[in-house]
Amino acid sequence: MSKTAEHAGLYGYLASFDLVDEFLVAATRVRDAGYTHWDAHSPFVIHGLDAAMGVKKTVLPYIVFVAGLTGAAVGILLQWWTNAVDYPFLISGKPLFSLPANIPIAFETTILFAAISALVGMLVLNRLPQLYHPLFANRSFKRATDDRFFISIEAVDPLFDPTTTRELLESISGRPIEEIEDQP
Amino acid sequence: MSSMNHHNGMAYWRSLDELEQTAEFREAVGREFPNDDWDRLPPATRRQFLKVMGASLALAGLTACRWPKEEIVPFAHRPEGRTPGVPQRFATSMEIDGVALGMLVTSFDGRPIKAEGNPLHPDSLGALSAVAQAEILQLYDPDRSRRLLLREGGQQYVKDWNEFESLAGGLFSGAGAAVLAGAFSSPTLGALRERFLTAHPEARWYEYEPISRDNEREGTRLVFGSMVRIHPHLGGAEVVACFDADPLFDHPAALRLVREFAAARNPESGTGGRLYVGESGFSLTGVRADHRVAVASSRVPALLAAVANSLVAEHGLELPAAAAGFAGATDHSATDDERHFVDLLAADLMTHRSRSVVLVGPRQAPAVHALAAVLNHALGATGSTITYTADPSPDRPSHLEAISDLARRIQDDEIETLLILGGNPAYDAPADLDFADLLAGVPVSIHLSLYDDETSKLCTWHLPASHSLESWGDGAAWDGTLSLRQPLIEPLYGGRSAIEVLAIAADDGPKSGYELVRESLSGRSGIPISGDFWRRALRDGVVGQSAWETVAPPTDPAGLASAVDGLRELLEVGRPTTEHPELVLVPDAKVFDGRFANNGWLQELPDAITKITWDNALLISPATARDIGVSDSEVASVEARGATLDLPVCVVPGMARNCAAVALGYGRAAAGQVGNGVGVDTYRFRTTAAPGILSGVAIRGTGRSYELATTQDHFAIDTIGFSERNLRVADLVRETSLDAYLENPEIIHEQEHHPPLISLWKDHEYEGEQWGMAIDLNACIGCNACIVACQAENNIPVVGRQQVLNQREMQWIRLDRYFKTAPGVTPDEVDDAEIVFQPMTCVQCENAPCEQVCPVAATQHTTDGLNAMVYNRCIGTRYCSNNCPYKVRRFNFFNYHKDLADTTKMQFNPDVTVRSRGVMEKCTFCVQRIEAVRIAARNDNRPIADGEIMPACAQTCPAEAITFGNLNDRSSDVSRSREEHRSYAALAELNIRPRTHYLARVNNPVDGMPSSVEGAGDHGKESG
Amino acid sequence: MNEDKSNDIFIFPRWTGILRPAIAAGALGGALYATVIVAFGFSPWATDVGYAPVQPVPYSHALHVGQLGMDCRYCHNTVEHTAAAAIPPTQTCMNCHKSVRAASERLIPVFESYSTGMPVQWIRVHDLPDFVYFNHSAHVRRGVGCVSCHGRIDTMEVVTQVKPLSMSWCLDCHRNPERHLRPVEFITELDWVPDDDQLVLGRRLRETKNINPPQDCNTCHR
Amino acid sequence: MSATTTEPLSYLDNTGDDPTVRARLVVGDNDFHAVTNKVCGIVESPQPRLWWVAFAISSSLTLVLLAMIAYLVTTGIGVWGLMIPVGWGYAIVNFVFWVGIGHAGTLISAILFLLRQRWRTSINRFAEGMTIFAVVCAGVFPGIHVGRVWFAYWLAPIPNQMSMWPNFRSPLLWDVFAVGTYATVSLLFWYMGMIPDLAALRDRAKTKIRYYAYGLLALGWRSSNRHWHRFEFAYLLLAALATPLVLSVHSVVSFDFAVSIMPGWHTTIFPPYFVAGAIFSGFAMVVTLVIPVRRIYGLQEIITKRHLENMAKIMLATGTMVGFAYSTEFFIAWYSGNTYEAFTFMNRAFGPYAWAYWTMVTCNVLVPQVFWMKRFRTNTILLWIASVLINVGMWFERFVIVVSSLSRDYLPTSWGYYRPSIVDILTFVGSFGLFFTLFLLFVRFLPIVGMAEVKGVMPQAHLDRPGHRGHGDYHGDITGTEVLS
Repeated sequence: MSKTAEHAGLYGYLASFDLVDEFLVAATRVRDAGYTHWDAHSPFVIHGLDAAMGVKKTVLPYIVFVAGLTGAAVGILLQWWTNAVDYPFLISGKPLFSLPANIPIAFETTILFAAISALVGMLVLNRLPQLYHPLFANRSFKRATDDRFFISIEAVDPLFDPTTTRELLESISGRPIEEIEDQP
Repeated sequence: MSSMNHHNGMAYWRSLDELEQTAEFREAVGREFPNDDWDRLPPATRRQFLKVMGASLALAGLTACRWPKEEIVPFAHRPEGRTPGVPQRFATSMEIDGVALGMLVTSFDGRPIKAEGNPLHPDSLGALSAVAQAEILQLYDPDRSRRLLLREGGQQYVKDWNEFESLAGGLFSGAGAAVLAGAFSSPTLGALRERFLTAHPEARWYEYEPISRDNEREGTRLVFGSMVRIHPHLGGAEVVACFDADPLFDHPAALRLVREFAAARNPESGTGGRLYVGESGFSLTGVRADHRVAVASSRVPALLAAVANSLVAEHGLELPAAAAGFAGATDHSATDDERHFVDLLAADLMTHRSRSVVLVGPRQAPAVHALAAVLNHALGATGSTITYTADPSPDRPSHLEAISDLARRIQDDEIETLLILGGNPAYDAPADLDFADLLAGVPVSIHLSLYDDETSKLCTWHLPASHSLESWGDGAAWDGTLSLRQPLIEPLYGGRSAIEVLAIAADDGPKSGYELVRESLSGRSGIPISGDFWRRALRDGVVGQSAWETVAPPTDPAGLASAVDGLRELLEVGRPTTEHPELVLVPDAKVFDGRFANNGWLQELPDAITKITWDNALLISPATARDIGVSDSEVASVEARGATLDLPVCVVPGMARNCAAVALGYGRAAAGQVGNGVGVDTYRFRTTAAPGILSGVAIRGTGRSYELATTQDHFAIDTIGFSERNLRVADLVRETSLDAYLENPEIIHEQEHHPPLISLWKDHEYEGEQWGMAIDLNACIGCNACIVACQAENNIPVVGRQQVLNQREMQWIRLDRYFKTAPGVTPDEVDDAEIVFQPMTCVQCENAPCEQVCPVAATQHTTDGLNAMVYNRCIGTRYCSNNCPYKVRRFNFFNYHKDLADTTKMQFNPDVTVRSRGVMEKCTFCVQRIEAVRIAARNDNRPIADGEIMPACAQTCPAEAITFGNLNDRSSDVSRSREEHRSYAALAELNIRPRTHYLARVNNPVDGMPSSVEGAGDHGKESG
Repeated sequence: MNEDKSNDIFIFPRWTGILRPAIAAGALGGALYATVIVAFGFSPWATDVGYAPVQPVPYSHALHVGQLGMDCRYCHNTVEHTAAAAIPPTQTCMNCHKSVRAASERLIPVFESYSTGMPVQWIRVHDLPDFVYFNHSAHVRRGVGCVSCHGRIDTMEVVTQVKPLSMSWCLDCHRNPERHLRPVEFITELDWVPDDDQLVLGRRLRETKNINPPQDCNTCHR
Repeated sequence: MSATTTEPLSYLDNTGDDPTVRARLVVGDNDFHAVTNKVCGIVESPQPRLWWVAFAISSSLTLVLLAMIAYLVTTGIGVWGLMIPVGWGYAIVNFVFWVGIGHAGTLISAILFLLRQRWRTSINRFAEGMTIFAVVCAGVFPGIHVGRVWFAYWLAPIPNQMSMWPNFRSPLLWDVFAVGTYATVSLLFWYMGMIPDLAALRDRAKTKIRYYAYGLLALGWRSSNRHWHRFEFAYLLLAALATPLVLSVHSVVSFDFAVSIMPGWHTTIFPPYFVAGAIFSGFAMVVTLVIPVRRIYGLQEIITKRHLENMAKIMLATGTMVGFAYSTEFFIAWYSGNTYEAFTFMNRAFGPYAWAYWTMVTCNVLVPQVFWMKRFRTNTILLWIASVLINVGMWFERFVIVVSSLSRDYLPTSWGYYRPSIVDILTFVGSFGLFFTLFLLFVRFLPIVGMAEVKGVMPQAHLDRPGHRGHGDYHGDITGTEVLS
């Protein structure tokens, strides 16, 4: 809709907090206010914040599970095809293909695939790396990795309204609300 | 397929300078024997692939280049009957100490690469000793002399043959000319000697060999009035008594004797001859003795006399009247072991009259030989277990007399011109003659020799000799059979043979060896030298029916009388004591009298008993070592006959009390890069008076130690290891007594106790040919011939003393030697022991532990059951070797072929890959021979006959101890020997199913019932 | 309390947003690249196919075999009996060239060799590593024609390597020999084509002559 | 803040044994910012002289390592002391030694994470770093110990013109895959955990280069909780994957021996025995490194005595397990009735290599027993000495297993005695150079303590102020009113 056009050049508002519990309460407020394009920033994981924000459970585990299965399959098939099909050779009178001897490598490939998918999956789902972000332009936001907690509401949020949103944030944060502009 | 570029084998038919100079030659050799080039420069395909990989990884395109281009140089005119790349075999012979040994030499595109025995030759029967096989390496020795040298006034001038010829004419006329030759049996040389002496009547002729059987010869003269040559026959012998004698190894006919002995000892088919040995230190014959007593060499006469005495006194043997005195000579100081030995032996000899033989070693005095001859005569051995032929050169003085006489004449300045044909008197003449100094004083001395050696350096002239594989010649086998010698290659270094040089000296003009041999052959009465005859003789290498007539000489009372006196004197000698021990000088089993000192194969060959390589050492028994106060690997200072030498001590059981032995032939100063300074020159101890047995020497420890490079750990070992080793030997090397075996053939399996050998998975079905091997420990005498055969066949490198010290020797066959001692004996109680041998090489397990651990499948099983080792696939993790329970795999820790001379590389077998560094290798059952036969058989659609494939080791084994063949063919020799009761597999309990089985050793002691055969047990007590 | 006092603030430019697509592209490209390299490893270019060195004598197989119709075995006479298909001695050339083209200066190296006894130094074209032991007789006697490995020599002015001669190439044939088997009488006929299907013929020959090429390591490596 | 304590100067000691009192994991007057300052300070302020000295030494030792490798590759394996029968010597001993060291890192970061051992947070980054460097050192040896290094790529299943494949039945190949996977996964785990802290360094950057360098590594992390959510999950999954992995790696390494038929190698006890030993040596190495570091960089309040004591307790446990394994080996050797096995162990204890065996027993079994005494667990000097001794002992354990078993196997005629060459020794020493070089660089440029995790376990993170529900995780079922009331 046209809202975005109105707030051209504006990324959103940023409220900051000093204490964990204020922060949690604020999060619940914003959540209850029905905002969707907003985020909370903290220097470390705060248990309960997911619920407070109403974040949905990630699909990452399923990705990793599938990757793991793939790894196992690759491991077994590789060993079976190379040693028993493509170029079978007689080794110590042992069978060409016997699971016990092939488990260690299958296991390792399973782990390898799963582990890589876990990191890559996390980054992809998080849209990282993303070196540029409007928030980085804000000096005080630098403390998001240090000792301060922030809530940012984006201008693209359907409910975003310069005044009401600002009021909401002011009401929950003792501090002045900062405008984050979005350079073209 | 490298055989293509072997066409340029022809290059080697050219002369020395071309060998030396042409770059093509070097290239050719380099290409032909790519030591490890091919792993730095792998074949085009892989290399380019790699390059591009690497380059592209660096994200840079790079054009690949082809690896060095190869040339093919075919003959301009291909010789008749010559197919490029197909090896040919020629019969020829070599001569050691005046006895010709027949061999078949394989020549690959003009390069002799391997020497094997000549089946038609009576002294070879297809087998060949380690030393004779190593001749091949000597042929290509880069240290061999390449030019004629004239040394004058401290200057050294290079000459050529023409100059020598032009000069030689005048040299020998008039008095003061003399020739010093080695012992020889060549009719041609004999004829030339006559020609020389007729041409120069005043010239003198001497023959000298440091090692000889002159005493035996002299002994027979004492008994029979004329010298005769003794030919033992062990085939039918029930009792063989050896006194300081080693018929199975150091006898000129040893190969034949071993064959006969092994056959006789076969418990199934043999006569089971019983072997008695009284000797000062372990000989290979002593190792196989059923009853052995260790006595000082100086006491051997007494031992034999005691036997004679007992025979006459207790068993009523009748000696010739004149010899009766022998029996009178009794020895009261005999030990219990000696008495026990004498009683058993005397009784046995008597019960087996005419089926027994008494042999005495060359080191013993003539009188002892005389006694033996008398006993053999009295026991009726003559004609059955022993035969005689007339001595070929009865009027020849003994070698010691000859060299002494020559020395005296030189001293009296009677010698103007001395021509030395071969030999190395400056090094090996008796020390008391100071021959070296004398030689330097001879106005004109000419030395014909393979090397510019100690003697050459003291002579005015040095002439390069041609190698026996480079020259025409002939010789007589021990039994007189005429053996021809033909060259397999033009002289690499422009040398000439003794006959060619002597022809010049005899003013017979320069003649080719070919002409000379044909002349003498036609000169021999009764043999028409027709084309046929000549061709056949050349093909066979021997002239049939040319052996000497046997004779049955009557005894000679006068001689016997003096022999008796001689013996009585010998009996006066007291036993050696700790203060005045006895030292025995023995010819070396490898470098012999020193002539093979520059031969890497032989230097690195582990001595059968001590396993020492690259050294000679002072051998003494543990007890003696304790008494004298020296320890293993300690340097002892030995003083004898005015000389004092520092010798490393090797403590070895089985030496007689207070008796030490040391090998001759080491400490060469001018042998070549390989042999120089290896070991100690013990000729300095050797005098005309006491050439072999030196009593009253002084041995003192110096406290310094010297590590001997052995291929097995020294006898000195910690108690745990020692006792464990004793426990294991019984199971690894199984043996029993004949009596026990005949009573219960399964006896050797009774000591097996392991669970049934079942595998976890379905066993693989092996169809078609399945190669297997059986090694008969009852036949093996540990002569090392197989090791050298393997080394020659498979391009196995010589690694040198330091690497042997690092336990990195490369020989594929390890001749395991175990000392067996009575149970419960601790290392420092042992003095005597029984020795057993077990040739150990890859046993080609069906469930090979090495295969499953190789990450790149460089070693895997073939359909014919071989445990293939793929050198070019190996990346060298060494895991296979770790997991090999027999530890028979060898690793190329360095590039051992890097510094080889081009000529040495010419010996390589082109059908076997030369291994690079970082690659594992091992016995392959000579797979190249298997494949060759297989392809040939398939080409003309016939099955492979049993015995058609012969691994190098089996081919050369004089005892025929190694059987190879197809296990799936129930009728093959190997299958049958597998079914024998004696057959067992080493480490069978590991269920790895070795393809090589062993046949247990069966001893034949008197009353060998199980109770009394602790084997080592009573040995331990004897002379303990 | 602890504000950042430094007044300049760093920030990555917007365009760094391409980083993610870039990485994705890189990953794909890498995979593609690897496959290309491996493929290259097998390509003729990496296997010396087309190697045609200049020989000391411009001997033309096209002329001698193609036009004059000489049999391979006239010169390479050991091929049926030994490992090597021997390069002929100069003698063989002279059998004809004593009279034919006895003056041609292109043949001077041959004449020289004949008179001096020094060999003509040919350049090896089909060159296997020295740890590979190939036996001509074993193949030819079973009915593997010259053409299978050497190509249409009879059309070559200069002998050229036409097959990779790599291990996998050898194995292909050892695993499925029927593709290359022919009656032994035709082994040297480079242009021979079977009347019926090669596979049918091959299987029959393999059956009747009991041809089972070994694939053991030491068939070729010793 | 209320978490601030006013205790006597001995406040650094949080090693109380009263289970009712939950020991604090960060002591002293520290808020979030203080933690950030302490940790980032190490990277931001110039390094002490000691660092430069250490770096000079270790980097020159690394050069020694490189020189030795060059010599080896150009000359041949013969420059080592190896021979037949002992085909594996220092190279493999060092390999097993280093791989073992690595295990502590993964164990601390993964297994303790799954076990909710929150004290791990201040040392896990550090330990993971050590893991990576140890694995790097370990990786060097299998690479260079093959006879023809230039063909080592045949170990990888790359399609090739020989149409050959590696032999997947060989334990050595299992090893390649196991160690490869282990190195990769450890690296991922380490890096991922570091992302938020790299972001912290980025945000404190005073210079352009620092900002862009750390910014690039931080991948644009902006502490978004939506990111944290997936981050936590990924971390949990990696931990869950790394746990079986770390157990498998040393098991597979032990297969190199256990799958063979050599007496002294061919035993089923090896996998657990090796893993216990690995953890044992790993913790010893962590302690050896952490004690000087916390002293030099003043991290006593974050890496507290409690942490050291816990690690000492783990060493006591694993050390005892190892000791038990030693005795079990002997028992089985005797009980199995396998004479070869029996001899191998008698030979270990009383044969030519007895000196090595008893060194091993002393360092690995006797030394850790001192940790029964609290004094040895808490006195950093004694603790450090003990850890060093344990490292020595663990190296000898591998030496005894590899060398003494090989030197005397089945046939007495092939017995031998292995002596390392000078090249062997210098290569080994050089590998320490490589290890410490990497470690010092790590200290110099990367956050050696997981700040984000440490903050997560600090009291301030848990609303545990008076008047609220007791200490513990906050469960997010909260409404604003409830909090305000």
